[in-house]
Amino acid sequence: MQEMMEKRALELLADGTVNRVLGWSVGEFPYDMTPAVFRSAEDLKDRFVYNDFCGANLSKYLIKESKGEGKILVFLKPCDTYSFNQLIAEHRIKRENVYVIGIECYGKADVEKLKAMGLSGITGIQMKNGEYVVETVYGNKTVKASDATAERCLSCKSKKHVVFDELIGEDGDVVEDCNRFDMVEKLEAMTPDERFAFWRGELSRCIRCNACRNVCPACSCEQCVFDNPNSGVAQKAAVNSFEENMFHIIRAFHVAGRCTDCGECSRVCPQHIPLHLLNRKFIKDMNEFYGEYQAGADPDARPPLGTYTKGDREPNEGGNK
Amino acid sequence: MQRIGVFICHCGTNIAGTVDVKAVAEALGHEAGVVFSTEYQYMCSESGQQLMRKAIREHKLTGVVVCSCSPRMHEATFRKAASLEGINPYMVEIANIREHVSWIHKDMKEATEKAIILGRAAIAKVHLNQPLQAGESPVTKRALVIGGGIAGIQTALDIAEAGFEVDIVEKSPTIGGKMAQLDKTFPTLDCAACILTPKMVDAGQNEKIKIFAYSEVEAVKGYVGNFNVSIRRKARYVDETKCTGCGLCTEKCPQKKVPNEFNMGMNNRHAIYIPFAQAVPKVATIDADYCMMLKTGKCGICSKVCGAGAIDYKQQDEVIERQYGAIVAATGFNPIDAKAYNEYGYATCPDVVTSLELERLMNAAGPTNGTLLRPSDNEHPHTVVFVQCVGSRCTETDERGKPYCSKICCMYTAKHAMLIREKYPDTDVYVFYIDVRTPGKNFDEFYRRAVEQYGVHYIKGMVGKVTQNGKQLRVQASDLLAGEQLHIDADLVVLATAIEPDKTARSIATMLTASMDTNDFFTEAHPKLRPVESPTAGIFLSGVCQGPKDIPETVSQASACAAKVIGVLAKDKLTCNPCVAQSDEMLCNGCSSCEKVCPYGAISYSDKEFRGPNRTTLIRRVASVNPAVCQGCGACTVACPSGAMDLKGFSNKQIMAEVDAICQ
Amino acid sequence: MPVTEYKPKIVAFCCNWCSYAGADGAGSARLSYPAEVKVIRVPCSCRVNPMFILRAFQRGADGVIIAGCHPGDCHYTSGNYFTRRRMTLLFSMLDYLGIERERTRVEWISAAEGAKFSKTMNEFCATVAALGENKRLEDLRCKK
Amino acid sequence: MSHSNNATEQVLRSSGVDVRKCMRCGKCTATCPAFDEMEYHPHQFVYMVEKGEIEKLAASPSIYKCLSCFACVDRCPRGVEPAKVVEAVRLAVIRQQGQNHMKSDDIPALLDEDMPQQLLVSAMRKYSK
Repeated sequence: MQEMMEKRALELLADGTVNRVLGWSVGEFPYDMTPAVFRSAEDLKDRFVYNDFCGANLSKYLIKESKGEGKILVFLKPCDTYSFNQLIAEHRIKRENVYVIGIECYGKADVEKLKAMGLSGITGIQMKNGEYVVETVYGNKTVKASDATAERCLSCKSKKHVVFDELIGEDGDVVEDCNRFDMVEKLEAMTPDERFAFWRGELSRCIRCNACRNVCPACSCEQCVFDNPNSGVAQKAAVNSFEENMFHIIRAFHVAGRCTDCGECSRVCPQHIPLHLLNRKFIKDMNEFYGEYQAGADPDARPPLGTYTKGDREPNEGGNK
Repeated sequence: MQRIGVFICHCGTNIAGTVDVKAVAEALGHEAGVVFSTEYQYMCSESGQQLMRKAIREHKLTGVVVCSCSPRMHEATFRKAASLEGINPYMVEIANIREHVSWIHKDMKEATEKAIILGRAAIAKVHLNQPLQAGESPVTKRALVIGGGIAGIQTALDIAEAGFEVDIVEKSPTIGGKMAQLDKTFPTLDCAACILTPKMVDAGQNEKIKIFAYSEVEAVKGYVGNFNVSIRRKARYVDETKCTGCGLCTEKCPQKKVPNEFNMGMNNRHAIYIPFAQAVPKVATIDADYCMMLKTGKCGICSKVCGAGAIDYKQQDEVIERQYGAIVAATGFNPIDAKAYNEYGYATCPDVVTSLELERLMNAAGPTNGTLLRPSDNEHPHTVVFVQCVGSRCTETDERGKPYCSKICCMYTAKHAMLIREKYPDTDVYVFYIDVRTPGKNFDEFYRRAVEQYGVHYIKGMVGKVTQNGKQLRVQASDLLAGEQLHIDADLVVLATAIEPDKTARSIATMLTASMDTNDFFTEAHPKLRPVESPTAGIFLSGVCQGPKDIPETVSQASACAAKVIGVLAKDKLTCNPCVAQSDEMLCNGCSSCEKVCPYGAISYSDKEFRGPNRTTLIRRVASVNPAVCQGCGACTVACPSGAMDLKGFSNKQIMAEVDAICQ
Repeated sequence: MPVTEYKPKIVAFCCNWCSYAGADGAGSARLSYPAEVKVIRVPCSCRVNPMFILRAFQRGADGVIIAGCHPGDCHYTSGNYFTRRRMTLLFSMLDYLGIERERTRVEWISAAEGAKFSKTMNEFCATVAALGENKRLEDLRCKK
Repeated sequence: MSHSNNATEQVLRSSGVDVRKCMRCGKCTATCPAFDEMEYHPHQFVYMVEKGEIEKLAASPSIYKCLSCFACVDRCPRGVEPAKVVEAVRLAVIRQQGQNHMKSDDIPALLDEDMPQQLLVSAMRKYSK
């Protein structure tokens, strides 16, 4: 896969279609794949990496990059294309400045799961015959793919690329029975006290590092209300339980109807807070109350909070147990 | 730091009876920024206002809080008083301690505490108030009337009379509307054409009035004083400027099998036609659905016979843009489709007709040249049965009918019954009614004449079913007063079908952002006090589009509507509400969330250059609000994730300051 | 029988055109409701940002009610329809986080419905009083 | 009187009809094919139930003359459903006499999708004596 992508990127750089490439390179650790812009063929050959640790959604970087000189090539996994499309709908990305190569994806590996299995000194990963071959400084280890697949990929909503200029690999379909709302339903079935306890347990770990906000393609405001001293609600650190709740409720509300459920927020959370469960709650509610809506699927669709019907349900009706 | 003055009104004993006003003045006097605090018997009185003005002068106040009655009552009074002393009127806030405190709480301690808290909230808000300037926008001194029936014609004539330009947009080839189809009018029985057509001619000849017939409104942009309207002038295939209306083409056209809509499809017209003799503009129109030349390219007779050379088979629809200061909806009505009423046999029995069809059957210019003949065999009917309330006064859930009373049916049925009895005294006329409703000048007298003088049989009860019985119609009905079931062999059955707003009204309302009720009648700004205005500024309502009306009522409302339009057009500038949304371009993402929830289309986007780091420039898409269009609802402020959109006079910080003060 | 019933703090956001006028109507008709209810006037219910609601809870409110024109009657034609969707989602989210859903409420009260305003406020106060102090969305720094 | 009120309430409850919706147009009666047979006619049923005169209706043979054809229900512009009132009075009488011959278990087998279910039940009641 990496060879094919690198080859195609070099071709496009060479024929002048694009003047730079947005992809991944190795970050702090060998398993920590970080988004990177490559400006030359040499740079690309030197640093470009693609493997099953490349989970990062590159679409958000295009807000800035698509406004630069010339065209940029980007590699987007199916779920990333939804974010890309949503940003197009929000006029954040200049489509004409981006060349999108859709790449097939069957789920990414979660390094935390590998670590939890006792693997250490990880240096690389390869998919072979439906199994992960994890390279470590202590030699290769073979792991069942499903054991190491990231949670968000286990409930993948779509393997379809909703936007691309060309594809490498196969285009898939929307996954109808992805069961992504299972955990939300489980929480809904709890008593309010149990839910409160659950969320206190999760959100109290929040250290307000803002990683969730910084990685989120929907959280791409010029300046966040929580950073703006003039907004009246600025808060830089979640000092107490109220502020933890406030930040995460408002963040979820601000991305409601715009969140494509890419799952980046939970992936990057250093405290492993399942933040996607907040967004998914809104998605589930909107689907149930206002009809199925997938942000990013159709850039011309009217988002649920940008429209209404006369017979909408009443707020007091309640949805959970 | 503001220098705030606080004024507590006793409102006689209305407030002072329950609230310890002295304690409130004392407590609020200690609030930060408050440099003066007092109470007075009646703040709204002349001396009360003088007291406030003196305090503003002497204490150099920059903000004012009045603890008094509802701001809905005297906010304007106090703002005006403050502005006379040079304070911006929007630096005044009211704490409502009458309706929200003294009138609902009996315990003085409790009421006083609450009054102090509400006062604090108002003070907290004033601290953050900014002087606001009401903007002004120019007024295009021309009105648009949508619909050229009697309502639209009357409104246009009255506006023109006042010296302003008016355009009438009418979707059919001629103005005149439903009234042109009527035979006689109640309660005077004068002929509809005799009183309508002079008005049509007036409208056609008036220099101030421009008629766009066979045209439709396609898009409306802008706001009161400055509407920009796209009008589609549908292709007539006849050059309006050349056609003399001689009618030769309409006689020679070989395609004569087109149902004549003017006569409710009861006879035929040609493919090129003038709807009726007195049409305005009197110009021929080619019906593209039937014209053989347009369909097959073979014919061209009309072109050959036209001496003026007006026929133009290549004519295209044309979209023109016109500017207006005010828009009048006069979209009118249609009778509902009676086909759904199986029990009355409308769809199956040719001799069951609607009242509007009867109008044509009795009209000298109608399909029978004014002789009342049954559609099935052109024989004189000897027994005529009228059924009232067909489709009116049904339950909300009824799919066939309407929940409202159509208002005009009782009177026109009395008219029909009377006219038939007068012309054909040998005819038996039965009217089945639920109630006879005749409020109106000379209306009940008219109905009584039908009964007493003309011998029309009014029967309290309803018709249950109508079936074909040989050449006749078998009418089964109830006579509730006699407790009988009647079986009448009738020659003609006339259904007084309910009226409903024209089908195009809904899309027009959407374009105008004017609200409608569930029956698709336009909503008025206030049902009693502002009955000819839509809640949307600059949109006015004339005629049945607002609710069922007869002709006298329609004409009075049309004139009332014109007066309101003239009120707008007579102004050179309109002042706008300054409490409108404002976009902070530094924070705006340009994501269009706000635009999607704006009911007025007040938000637009443009690419603007911003300074980036290291002397670079960045181009960003940012929102801006047209303050003349924005009405200040604030929907955008919540849709905006970055907080770039805020509402002047009700800013995020102001409201949160109130929240903080109240929850303290 | 307990003598000291808990007196909750209630913030009521009322739209200027319908519900604020309805509140005035309640006053004119002398239809009482607890003094714990304090009204904040907003142009339209759609002006109410979820942040205002959370802010109220932070500063010590025990209940927040939003009152607007009946759907279809909005002075701005569509504002309250957006309110309805936003608050439906927000309330559902608060509930999802285990925060008592009875502490938040939306009511449609027209300018003519002074009686409804009073009745609604009485009921809402009783509901919130029964729940007691707001503990789950409190900010201890804001407590006295 | 209290007995009569109880009976009225029962009829209103079991019919599910809001008799106050009637605007006295008489279309039900105009439409009724059994008019000649009936002492009290559909509109009278509705009106008399509103006035609480159940006993008069219960004593009248009219309740068995109604064909349950539902023409009145179909044509009523106010959605009053007079036939349901007639049925409710009839039901009240049958219950009082303890003559309920239908077993509820037998009903499902007799259902036909195109037939109003109430028609079936009323017919059974009337003709199974």
